[in-house]
Amino acid sequence: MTDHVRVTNEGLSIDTLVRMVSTPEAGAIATFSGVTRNNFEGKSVLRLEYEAYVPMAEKELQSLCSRIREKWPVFGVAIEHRIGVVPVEEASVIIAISSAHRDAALDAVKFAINDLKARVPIWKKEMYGDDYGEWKANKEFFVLKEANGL
Amino acid sequence: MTDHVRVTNEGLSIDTLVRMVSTPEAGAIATFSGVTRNNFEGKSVLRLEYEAYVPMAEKELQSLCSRIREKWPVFGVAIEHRIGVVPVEEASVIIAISSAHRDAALDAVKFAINDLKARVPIWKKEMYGDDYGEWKANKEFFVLKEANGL
Amino acid sequence: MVETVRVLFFARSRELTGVREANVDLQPGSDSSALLEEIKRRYPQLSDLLQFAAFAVNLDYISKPTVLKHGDEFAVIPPISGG
Amino acid sequence: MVETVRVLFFARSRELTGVREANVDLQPGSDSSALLEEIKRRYPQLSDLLQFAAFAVNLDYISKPTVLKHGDEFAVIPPISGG
Repeated sequence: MTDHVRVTNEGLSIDTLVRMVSTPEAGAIATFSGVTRNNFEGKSVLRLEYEAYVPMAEKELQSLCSRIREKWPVFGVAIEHRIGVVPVEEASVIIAISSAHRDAALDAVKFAINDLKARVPIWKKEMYGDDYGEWKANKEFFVLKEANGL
Repeated sequence: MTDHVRVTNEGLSIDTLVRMVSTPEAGAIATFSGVTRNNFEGKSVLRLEYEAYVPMAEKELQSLCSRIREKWPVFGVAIEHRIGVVPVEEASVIIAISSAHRDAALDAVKFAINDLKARVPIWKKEMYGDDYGEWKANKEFFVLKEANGL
Repeated sequence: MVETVRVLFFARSRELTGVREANVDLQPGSDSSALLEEIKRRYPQLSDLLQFAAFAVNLDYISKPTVLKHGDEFAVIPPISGG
Repeated sequence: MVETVRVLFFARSRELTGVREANVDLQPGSDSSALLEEIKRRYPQLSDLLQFAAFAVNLDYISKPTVLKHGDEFAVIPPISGG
Protein backbone atom coordinates (compact mmCIF):
# COMPACT_ATOMS: atom_id res chain seq x y z
CA MET A 1 0.00 0.00 0.00
CA THR A 2 1.21 3.51 -0.70
CA ASP A 3 1.58 6.09 2.05
CA HIS A 4 -0.98 8.86 2.34
CA VAL A 5 0.06 12.24 3.74
CA ARG A 6 -1.80 15.51 3.52
CA VAL A 7 -1.77 19.00 5.05
CA THR A 8 -5.20 20.50 4.61
CA ASN A 9 -7.52 23.33 5.58
CA GLU A 10 -10.44 20.93 5.88
CA GLY A 11 -11.72 19.04 8.92
CA LEU A 12 -10.26 15.55 9.41
CA SER A 13 -12.21 12.27 9.49
CA ILE A 14 -10.90 9.26 11.39
CA ASP A 15 -13.26 7.01 9.44
CA THR A 16 -11.72 8.15 6.16
CA LEU A 17 -8.16 7.53 7.34
CA VAL A 18 -9.03 4.11 8.75
CA ARG A 19 -10.60 3.14 5.42
CA MET A 20 -7.42 4.25 3.64
CA VAL A 21 -5.24 1.81 5.62
CA SER A 22 -7.77 -1.02 5.61
CA THR A 23 -6.74 -4.14 3.71
CA PRO A 24 -7.76 -7.83 3.89
CA GLU A 25 -4.30 -8.80 5.21
CA ALA A 26 -4.47 -6.44 8.20
CA GLY A 27 -5.41 -7.75 11.63
CA ALA A 28 -4.85 -4.50 13.49
CA ILE A 29 -5.43 -0.79 12.94
CA ALA A 30 -4.17 1.77 15.45
CA THR A 31 -4.92 5.48 15.32
CA PHE A 32 -3.93 8.62 17.13
CA SER A 33 -5.82 11.91 17.02
CA GLY A 34 -4.47 15.14 18.42
CA VAL A 35 -7.41 17.25 19.51
CA THR A 36 -7.76 20.91 20.51
CA ARG A 37 -8.12 21.16 24.30
CA ASN A 38 -10.12 23.91 25.93
CA ASN A 39 -7.34 24.77 28.37
CA PHE A 40 -3.59 25.06 28.81
CA GLU A 41 -1.99 25.48 32.22
CA GLY A 42 -5.20 26.89 33.60
CA LYS A 43 -5.76 29.31 30.72
CA SER A 44 -8.92 28.95 28.69
CA VAL A 45 -8.20 28.16 25.01
CA LEU A 46 -10.76 29.36 22.43
CA ARG A 47 -9.22 27.72 19.38
CA LEU A 48 -5.90 26.84 17.81
CA GLU A 49 -4.50 28.40 14.66
CA TYR A 50 -2.10 26.23 12.69
CA GLU A 51 0.29 27.31 9.98
CA ALA A 52 2.53 25.06 7.89
CA TYR A 53 5.39 25.22 5.44
CA VAL A 54 3.21 22.96 3.34
CA PRO A 55 5.58 21.45 0.75
CA MET A 56 8.28 20.76 3.36
CA ALA A 57 5.72 19.43 5.85
CA GLU A 58 4.41 16.96 3.28
CA LYS A 59 7.95 15.95 2.35
CA GLU A 60 8.82 15.40 6.04
CA LEU A 61 5.62 13.38 6.51
CA GLN A 62 6.61 11.21 3.54
CA SER A 63 10.03 10.59 5.05
CA LEU A 64 8.34 9.84 8.39
CA CYS A 65 6.36 7.10 6.60
CA SER A 66 9.60 5.67 5.20
CA ARG A 67 11.18 5.60 8.65
CA ILE A 68 8.13 3.72 9.97
CA ARG A 69 8.47 1.13 7.21
CA GLU A 70 12.14 0.63 8.02
CA LYS A 71 11.22 -0.20 11.62
CA TRP A 72 7.91 -2.09 11.46
CA PRO A 73 6.09 -4.41 9.04
CA VAL A 74 3.05 -2.23 8.43
CA PHE A 75 0.57 -2.22 5.55
CA GLY A 76 -1.05 1.20 5.34
CA VAL A 77 0.15 4.51 6.79
CA ALA A 78 -2.09 7.59 6.57
CA ILE A 79 -1.30 10.93 8.21
CA GLU A 80 -3.24 14.16 7.84
CA HIS A 81 -2.60 17.46 9.59
CA ARG A 82 -5.14 20.23 9.54
CA ILE A 83 -4.08 23.89 9.33
CA GLY A 84 -5.96 27.14 9.83
CA VAL A 85 -8.41 27.45 12.69
CA VAL A 86 -9.09 24.24 14.64
CA PRO A 87 -11.93 24.66 17.16
CA VAL A 88 -11.98 22.95 20.56
CA GLU A 89 -12.74 19.19 20.41
CA GLU A 90 -11.76 18.92 16.73
CA ALA A 91 -8.70 17.00 15.49
CA SER A 92 -5.59 18.83 14.29
CA VAL A 93 -3.79 15.62 13.34
CA ILE A 94 -4.83 12.03 12.70
CA ILE A 95 -2.49 9.07 12.16
CA ALA A 96 -3.81 5.63 11.12
CA ILE A 97 -1.61 2.56 10.63
CA SER A 98 -2.51 -1.04 9.80
CA SER A 99 -0.46 -4.20 10.30
CA ALA A 100 -0.89 -7.97 10.50
CA HIS A 101 -0.27 -8.06 14.27
CA ARG A 102 -1.13 -5.41 16.78
CA ASP A 103 2.25 -4.41 18.23
CA ALA A 104 3.54 -3.03 14.91
CA ALA A 105 0.56 -0.73 14.39
CA LEU A 106 0.45 0.41 18.04
CA ASP A 107 4.19 1.09 18.33
CA ALA A 108 4.38 2.75 14.89
CA VAL A 109 1.56 5.17 15.77
CA LYS A 110 3.35 6.21 18.95
CA PHE A 111 6.61 6.71 17.06
CA ALA A 112 4.82 8.67 14.33
CA ILE A 113 3.31 11.31 16.59
CA ASN A 114 6.62 11.79 18.43
CA ASP A 115 8.55 12.08 15.18
CA LEU A 116 5.95 14.44 13.71
CA LYS A 117 6.25 16.75 16.71
CA ALA A 118 10.03 16.82 16.33
CA ARG A 119 10.43 17.30 12.58
CA VAL A 120 7.37 18.45 10.62
CA PRO A 121 7.35 22.24 10.08
CA ILE A 122 3.92 23.14 11.41
CA TRP A 123 3.20 25.80 14.00
CA LYS A 124 0.39 26.19 16.48
CA LYS A 125 -0.84 29.40 18.05
CA GLU A 126 -3.05 28.98 21.10
CA MET A 127 -5.71 31.67 21.02
CA TYR A 128 -6.81 32.76 24.49
CA GLY A 129 -8.87 35.65 23.14
CA ASP A 130 -9.90 36.77 19.68
CA ASP A 131 -6.65 38.64 19.08
CA TYR A 132 -4.51 37.30 21.85
CA GLY A 133 -2.52 34.12 21.52
CA GLU A 134 0.84 32.47 21.91
CA TRP A 135 3.01 30.41 19.56
CA LYS A 136 3.81 27.06 21.13
CA ALA A 137 7.01 24.99 20.85
CA ASN A 138 7.33 21.20 21.02
CA LYS A 139 10.04 19.97 23.35
CA GLU A 140 10.63 17.17 20.78
CA PHE A 141 11.91 19.81 18.33
CA PHE A 142 14.63 21.02 20.70
CA VAL A 143 15.76 17.47 21.40
CA LEU A 144 16.10 16.83 17.66
CA LYS A 145 17.81 20.17 17.05
CA GLU A 146 20.31 19.48 19.81
CA ALA A 147 20.98 15.92 18.63
CA ASN A 148 21.39 16.80 14.93
CA GLY A 149 22.94 20.25 15.20
CA LEU A 150 20.14 21.84 13.18
CA MET B 1 -16.85 10.48 31.99
CA THR B 2 -18.39 7.04 32.47
CA ASP B 3 -16.95 3.94 30.86
CA HIS B 4 -18.72 2.45 27.88
CA VAL B 5 -18.49 -1.32 27.27
CA ARG B 6 -20.63 -3.41 24.99
CA VAL B 7 -20.70 -6.89 23.45
CA THR B 8 -22.90 -6.76 20.38
CA ASN B 9 -24.02 -8.60 17.25
CA GLU B 10 -23.86 -5.38 15.25
CA GLY B 11 -21.04 -3.95 13.17
CA LEU B 12 -18.73 -1.56 15.02
CA SER B 13 -18.06 2.09 14.16
CA ILE B 14 -14.79 3.78 15.10
CA ASP B 15 -16.41 7.18 14.59
CA THR B 16 -19.08 6.36 17.17
CA LEU B 17 -16.54 5.23 19.76
CA VAL B 18 -14.33 8.25 19.20
CA ARG B 19 -17.31 10.55 19.68
CA MET B 20 -18.11 8.73 22.94
CA VAL B 21 -14.70 9.55 24.45
CA SER B 22 -14.51 13.06 23.01
CA THR B 23 -14.51 15.89 25.54
CA PRO B 24 -13.25 19.50 25.49
CA GLU B 25 -10.53 18.65 28.04
CA ALA B 26 -8.99 15.91 25.89
CA GLY B 27 -5.90 16.62 23.79
CA ALA B 28 -5.42 13.06 22.58
CA ILE B 29 -7.55 10.15 21.45
CA ALA B 30 -5.99 6.77 20.70
CA THR B 31 -7.83 3.81 19.22
CA PHE B 32 -7.18 0.18 18.43
CA SER B 33 -9.26 -1.93 16.07
CA GLY B 34 -8.86 -5.70 15.77
CA VAL B 35 -9.83 -6.67 12.24
CA THR B 36 -10.54 -10.01 10.56
CA ARG B 37 -7.56 -11.03 8.41
CA ASN B 38 -8.00 -13.08 5.26
CA ASN B 39 -5.27 -15.53 6.24
CA PHE B 40 -3.67 -17.38 9.13
CA GLU B 41 -0.37 -19.24 8.75
CA GLY B 42 -0.90 -19.56 5.02
CA LYS B 43 -4.49 -20.76 5.34
CA SER B 44 -7.22 -18.70 3.73
CA VAL B 45 -9.75 -17.37 6.27
CA LEU B 46 -13.33 -16.80 5.04
CA ARG B 47 -14.69 -15.20 8.17
CA LEU B 48 -14.48 -15.33 11.95
CA GLU B 49 -17.25 -16.50 14.25
CA TYR B 50 -17.20 -15.05 17.74
CA GLU B 51 -19.06 -16.29 20.79
CA ALA B 52 -19.13 -14.66 24.24
CA TYR B 53 -20.21 -15.34 27.78
CA VAL B 54 -21.89 -11.95 27.48
CA PRO B 55 -22.65 -10.94 31.11
CA MET B 56 -19.20 -12.02 32.30
CA ALA B 57 -17.48 -10.45 29.27
CA GLU B 58 -19.16 -7.11 30.00
CA LYS B 59 -18.25 -7.40 33.69
CA GLU B 60 -14.62 -8.14 32.81
CA LEU B 61 -14.59 -5.19 30.37
CA GLN B 62 -15.88 -2.95 33.16
CA SER B 63 -13.12 -4.11 35.49
CA LEU B 64 -10.61 -3.60 32.66
CA CYS B 65 -11.77 0.05 32.50
CA SER B 66 -11.22 0.38 36.25
CA ARG B 67 -7.70 -1.03 35.96
CA ILE B 68 -6.95 1.53 33.22
CA ARG B 69 -8.15 4.37 35.45
CA GLU B 70 -5.93 3.16 38.30
CA LYS B 71 -2.90 3.37 36.00
CA TRP B 72 -3.49 6.39 33.74
CA PRO B 73 -5.25 9.77 33.94
CA VAL B 74 -7.73 9.19 31.12
CA PHE B 75 -11.07 10.86 30.38
CA GLY B 76 -13.20 8.52 28.27
CA VAL B 77 -12.82 4.76 27.78
CA ALA B 78 -15.04 2.97 25.25
CA ILE B 79 -14.68 -0.71 24.32
CA GLU B 80 -16.97 -2.71 22.06
CA HIS B 81 -16.56 -6.30 20.94
CA ARG B 82 -18.60 -7.75 18.14
CA ILE B 83 -19.83 -11.36 18.25
CA GLY B 84 -21.37 -13.64 15.64
CA VAL B 85 -19.96 -13.64 12.12
CA VAL B 86 -17.30 -11.00 11.41
CA PRO B 87 -16.34 -10.86 7.71
CA VAL B 88 -12.82 -10.16 6.47
CA GLU B 89 -11.75 -6.50 6.83
CA GLU B 90 -14.41 -5.75 9.47
CA ALA B 91 -13.61 -4.96 13.10
CA SER B 92 -14.19 -7.49 15.88
CA VAL B 93 -13.09 -5.13 18.62
CA ILE B 94 -12.58 -1.38 18.94
CA ILE B 95 -11.04 0.44 21.90
CA ALA B 96 -11.04 4.26 22.12
CA ILE B 97 -9.45 6.23 24.97
CA SER B 98 -9.04 9.98 25.48
CA SER B 99 -6.65 11.85 27.74
CA ALA B 100 -5.14 15.29 28.21
CA HIS B 101 -1.69 14.22 26.97
CA ARG B 102 -0.91 11.59 24.39
CA ASP B 103 1.12 9.01 26.33
CA ALA B 104 -1.76 8.11 28.65
CA ALA B 105 -4.19 7.37 25.80
CA LEU B 106 -1.61 5.50 23.72
CA ASP B 107 -0.29 3.36 26.56
CA ALA B 108 -3.76 2.66 27.95
CA VAL B 109 -5.00 1.40 24.57
CA LYS B 110 -2.08 -1.01 24.31
CA PHE B 111 -2.69 -2.25 27.85
CA ALA B 112 -6.42 -2.62 27.14
CA ILE B 113 -6.09 -4.91 24.13
CA ASN B 114 -3.53 -7.09 25.94
CA ASP B 115 -5.70 -7.32 29.06
CA LEU B 116 -8.82 -8.02 26.98
CA LYS B 117 -7.07 -10.92 25.23
CA ALA B 118 -6.05 -12.38 28.59
CA ARG B 119 -9.27 -12.05 30.61
CA VAL B 120 -12.47 -11.38 28.65
CA PRO B 121 -14.44 -14.60 27.95
CA ILE B 122 -14.90 -14.36 24.20
CA TRP B 123 -14.02 -17.08 21.71
CA LYS B 124 -13.09 -16.92 18.05
CA LYS B 125 -13.46 -19.67 15.48
CA GLU B 126 -11.52 -19.16 12.27
CA MET B 127 -13.61 -20.49 9.40
CA TYR B 128 -11.48 -21.88 6.56
CA GLY B 129 -14.51 -23.30 4.74
CA ASP B 130 -18.26 -23.04 5.24
CA ASP B 131 -18.34 -25.84 7.84
CA TYR B 132 -14.68 -26.16 8.67
CA GLY B 133 -13.01 -24.04 11.27
CA GLU B 134 -10.80 -23.99 14.32
CA TRP B 135 -11.18 -22.44 17.78
CA LYS B 136 -8.26 -20.18 18.53
CA ALA B 137 -6.54 -19.55 21.88
CA ASN B 138 -4.79 -16.35 23.00
CA LYS B 139 -1.36 -16.90 24.50
CA GLU B 140 -2.20 -14.04 26.90
CA PHE B 141 -4.86 -16.29 28.49
CA PHE B 142 -2.36 -19.00 29.37
CA VAL B 143 0.04 -16.47 30.86
CA LEU B 144 -2.75 -15.13 33.10
CA LYS B 145 -3.96 -18.63 34.00
CA GLU B 146 -0.46 -19.67 34.98
CA ALA B 147 0.19 -16.51 36.97
CA ASN B 148 -3.12 -16.56 38.86
CA GLY B 149 -3.69 -20.29 39.19
CA LEU B 150 -7.03 -20.09 37.39
CA MET C 1 -31.64 -31.90 49.89
CA VAL C 2 -29.29 -31.24 47.00
CA GLU C 3 -27.73 -28.05 45.68
CA THR C 4 -28.48 -27.49 41.99
CA VAL C 5 -25.79 -25.65 40.04
CA ARG C 6 -26.21 -24.36 36.51
CA VAL C 7 -23.20 -25.25 34.33
CA LEU C 8 -22.45 -23.29 31.13
CA PHE C 9 -20.46 -24.49 28.13
CA PHE C 10 -19.02 -22.20 25.47
CA ALA C 11 -17.15 -22.54 22.18
CA ARG C 12 -15.29 -25.85 21.94
CA SER C 13 -16.72 -27.14 25.22
CA ARG C 14 -20.22 -26.43 23.89
CA GLU C 15 -19.43 -28.29 20.68
CA LEU C 16 -17.93 -31.27 22.56
CA THR C 17 -20.85 -31.62 24.97
CA GLY C 18 -23.51 -30.70 22.43
CA VAL C 19 -25.24 -28.47 25.02
CA ARG C 20 -25.00 -24.84 26.10
CA GLU C 21 -25.88 -25.61 29.70
CA ALA C 22 -26.75 -28.36 32.14
CA ASN C 23 -28.03 -28.55 35.72
CA VAL C 24 -25.93 -30.60 38.12
CA ASP C 25 -27.12 -31.64 41.60
CA LEU C 26 -24.45 -31.60 44.30
CA GLN C 27 -24.41 -32.69 47.94
CA PRO C 28 -24.53 -29.66 50.27
CA GLY C 29 -21.05 -28.31 50.97
CA SER C 30 -19.60 -29.64 47.72
CA ASP C 31 -17.00 -27.55 45.99
CA SER C 32 -16.05 -26.92 42.38
CA SER C 33 -13.68 -29.92 42.36
CA ALA C 34 -16.62 -32.23 43.06
CA LEU C 35 -18.58 -30.51 40.30
CA LEU C 36 -15.74 -30.99 37.84
CA GLU C 37 -15.60 -34.71 38.68
CA GLU C 38 -19.30 -34.96 37.89
CA ILE C 39 -18.83 -32.98 34.64
CA LYS C 40 -16.02 -35.35 33.57
CA ARG C 41 -18.22 -38.36 34.39
CA ARG C 42 -21.07 -37.03 32.27
CA TYR C 43 -18.91 -35.66 29.45
CA PRO C 44 -15.71 -37.71 29.29
CA GLN C 45 -14.94 -36.07 25.93
CA LEU C 46 -14.23 -32.84 27.90
CA SER C 47 -11.34 -34.25 29.95
CA ASP C 48 -8.55 -32.88 27.78
CA LEU C 49 -10.13 -29.44 27.42
CA LEU C 50 -10.69 -29.08 31.19
CA GLN C 51 -6.94 -29.19 31.79
CA PHE C 52 -6.52 -26.01 29.79
CA ALA C 53 -9.73 -24.28 30.82
CA ALA C 54 -10.42 -21.71 33.51
CA PHE C 55 -13.62 -21.63 35.57
CA ALA C 56 -15.96 -18.94 36.75
CA VAL C 57 -18.60 -18.84 39.49
CA ASN C 58 -21.28 -16.17 39.16
CA LEU C 59 -19.29 -14.23 36.55
CA ASP C 60 -15.95 -14.24 38.40
CA TYR C 61 -12.90 -16.36 37.67
CA ILE C 62 -12.02 -18.71 40.54
CA SER C 63 -8.41 -19.51 41.38
CA LYS C 64 -9.01 -22.31 43.88
CA PRO C 65 -11.70 -24.89 44.71
CA THR C 66 -14.80 -22.97 45.75
CA VAL C 67 -17.85 -24.19 47.68
CA LEU C 68 -20.98 -24.04 45.52
CA LYS C 69 -24.50 -23.36 46.63
CA HIS C 70 -27.94 -23.76 45.16
CA GLY C 71 -28.51 -21.47 42.16
CA ASP C 72 -24.85 -20.76 41.46
CA GLU C 73 -23.80 -20.34 37.84
CA PHE C 74 -20.61 -22.24 37.01
CA ALA C 75 -18.94 -21.65 33.66
CA VAL C 76 -16.31 -23.70 31.88
CA ILE C 77 -14.04 -21.15 30.17
CA PRO C 78 -12.00 -22.84 27.43
CA PRO C 79 -8.91 -20.88 26.36
CA ILE C 80 -10.27 -17.53 25.25
CA SER C 81 -9.54 -15.88 21.92
CA GLY C 82 -11.24 -12.52 21.95
CA GLY C 83 -9.72 -9.48 20.32
CA MET D 1 26.50 38.93 -10.70
CA VAL D 2 24.64 38.11 -7.49
CA GLU D 3 22.81 35.00 -6.33
CA THR D 4 19.21 35.72 -5.34
CA VAL D 5 17.81 33.51 -2.59
CA ARG D 6 14.16 33.40 -1.57
CA VAL D 7 13.77 33.55 2.21
CA LEU D 8 10.55 32.31 3.89
CA PHE D 9 9.21 33.33 7.30
CA PHE D 10 6.58 31.39 9.23
CA ALA D 11 4.62 31.76 12.45
CA ARG D 12 6.40 34.03 14.94
CA SER D 13 9.16 34.91 12.47
CA ARG D 14 6.48 35.98 9.98
CA GLU D 15 4.80 38.11 12.63
CA LEU D 16 8.11 39.70 13.71
CA THR D 17 9.23 40.57 10.17
CA GLY D 18 5.76 41.40 8.94
CA VAL D 19 6.43 39.50 5.71
CA ARG D 20 6.00 35.92 4.49
CA GLU D 21 9.02 36.06 2.23
CA ALA D 22 11.87 38.25 1.01
CA ASN D 23 14.49 38.04 -1.71
CA VAL D 24 18.10 38.42 -0.61
CA ASP D 25 21.02 38.94 -3.01
CA LEU D 26 24.26 37.22 -2.04
CA GLN D 27 27.77 37.27 -3.47
CA PRO D 28 28.48 34.07 -5.42
CA GLY D 29 29.78 31.31 -3.13
CA SER D 30 28.09 32.74 -0.03
CA ASP D 31 26.76 30.28 2.48
CA SER D 32 23.80 30.23 4.84
CA SER D 33 25.82 31.97 7.60
CA ALA D 34 26.27 34.99 5.33
CA LEU D 35 22.56 34.92 4.55
CA LEU D 36 21.70 34.84 8.26
CA GLU D 37 23.93 37.86 8.87
CA GLU D 38 22.02 39.74 6.18
CA ILE D 39 18.67 38.60 7.65
CA LYS D 40 19.72 39.87 11.10
CA ARG D 41 20.81 43.16 9.59
CA ARG D 42 17.47 43.61 7.85
CA TYR D 43 15.32 42.29 10.69
CA PRO D 44 17.15 42.88 13.99
CA GLN D 45 13.94 41.95 15.82
CA LEU D 46 14.58 38.32 14.70
CA SER D 47 17.91 37.94 16.52
CA ASP D 48 16.53 36.16 19.57
CA LEU D 49 14.31 33.82 17.58
CA LEU D 50 17.14 32.79 15.23
CA GLN D 51 19.05 31.27 18.14
CA PHE D 52 16.25 28.77 18.67
CA ALA D 53 15.27 28.24 15.04
CA ALA D 54 16.28 25.58 12.55
CA PHE D 55 16.83 26.27 8.85
CA ALA D 56 15.92 24.52 5.65
CA VAL D 57 17.24 24.81 2.11
CA ASN D 58 14.94 23.58 -0.66
CA LEU D 59 12.67 21.70 1.79
CA ASP D 60 15.45 19.94 3.76
CA TYR D 61 16.79 20.81 7.18
CA ILE D 62 20.45 21.84 7.13
CA SER D 63 22.77 20.91 9.98
CA LYS D 64 25.78 23.02 8.97
CA PRO D 65 26.53 26.16 6.91
CA THR D 66 25.54 25.42 3.33
CA VAL D 67 26.53 27.22 0.13
CA LEU D 68 23.51 28.84 -1.52
CA LYS D 69 22.93 29.35 -5.18
CA HIS D 70 20.58 31.42 -7.30
CA GLY D 71 16.96 30.36 -6.91
CA ASP D 72 17.41 28.45 -3.65
CA GLU D 73 14.55 28.57 -1.15
CA PHE D 74 15.77 29.21 2.40
CA ALA D 75 13.29 28.84 5.27
CA VAL D 76 13.57 30.07 8.84
CA ILE D 77 11.93 27.33 10.95
CA PRO D 78 11.03 28.70 14.40
CA PRO D 79 10.47 26.01 17.05
CA ILE D 80 7.71 23.85 15.60
CA SER D 81 4.52 22.93 17.40
CA GLY D 82 2.58 20.59 15.14
CA GLY D 83 0.58 17.67 16.48
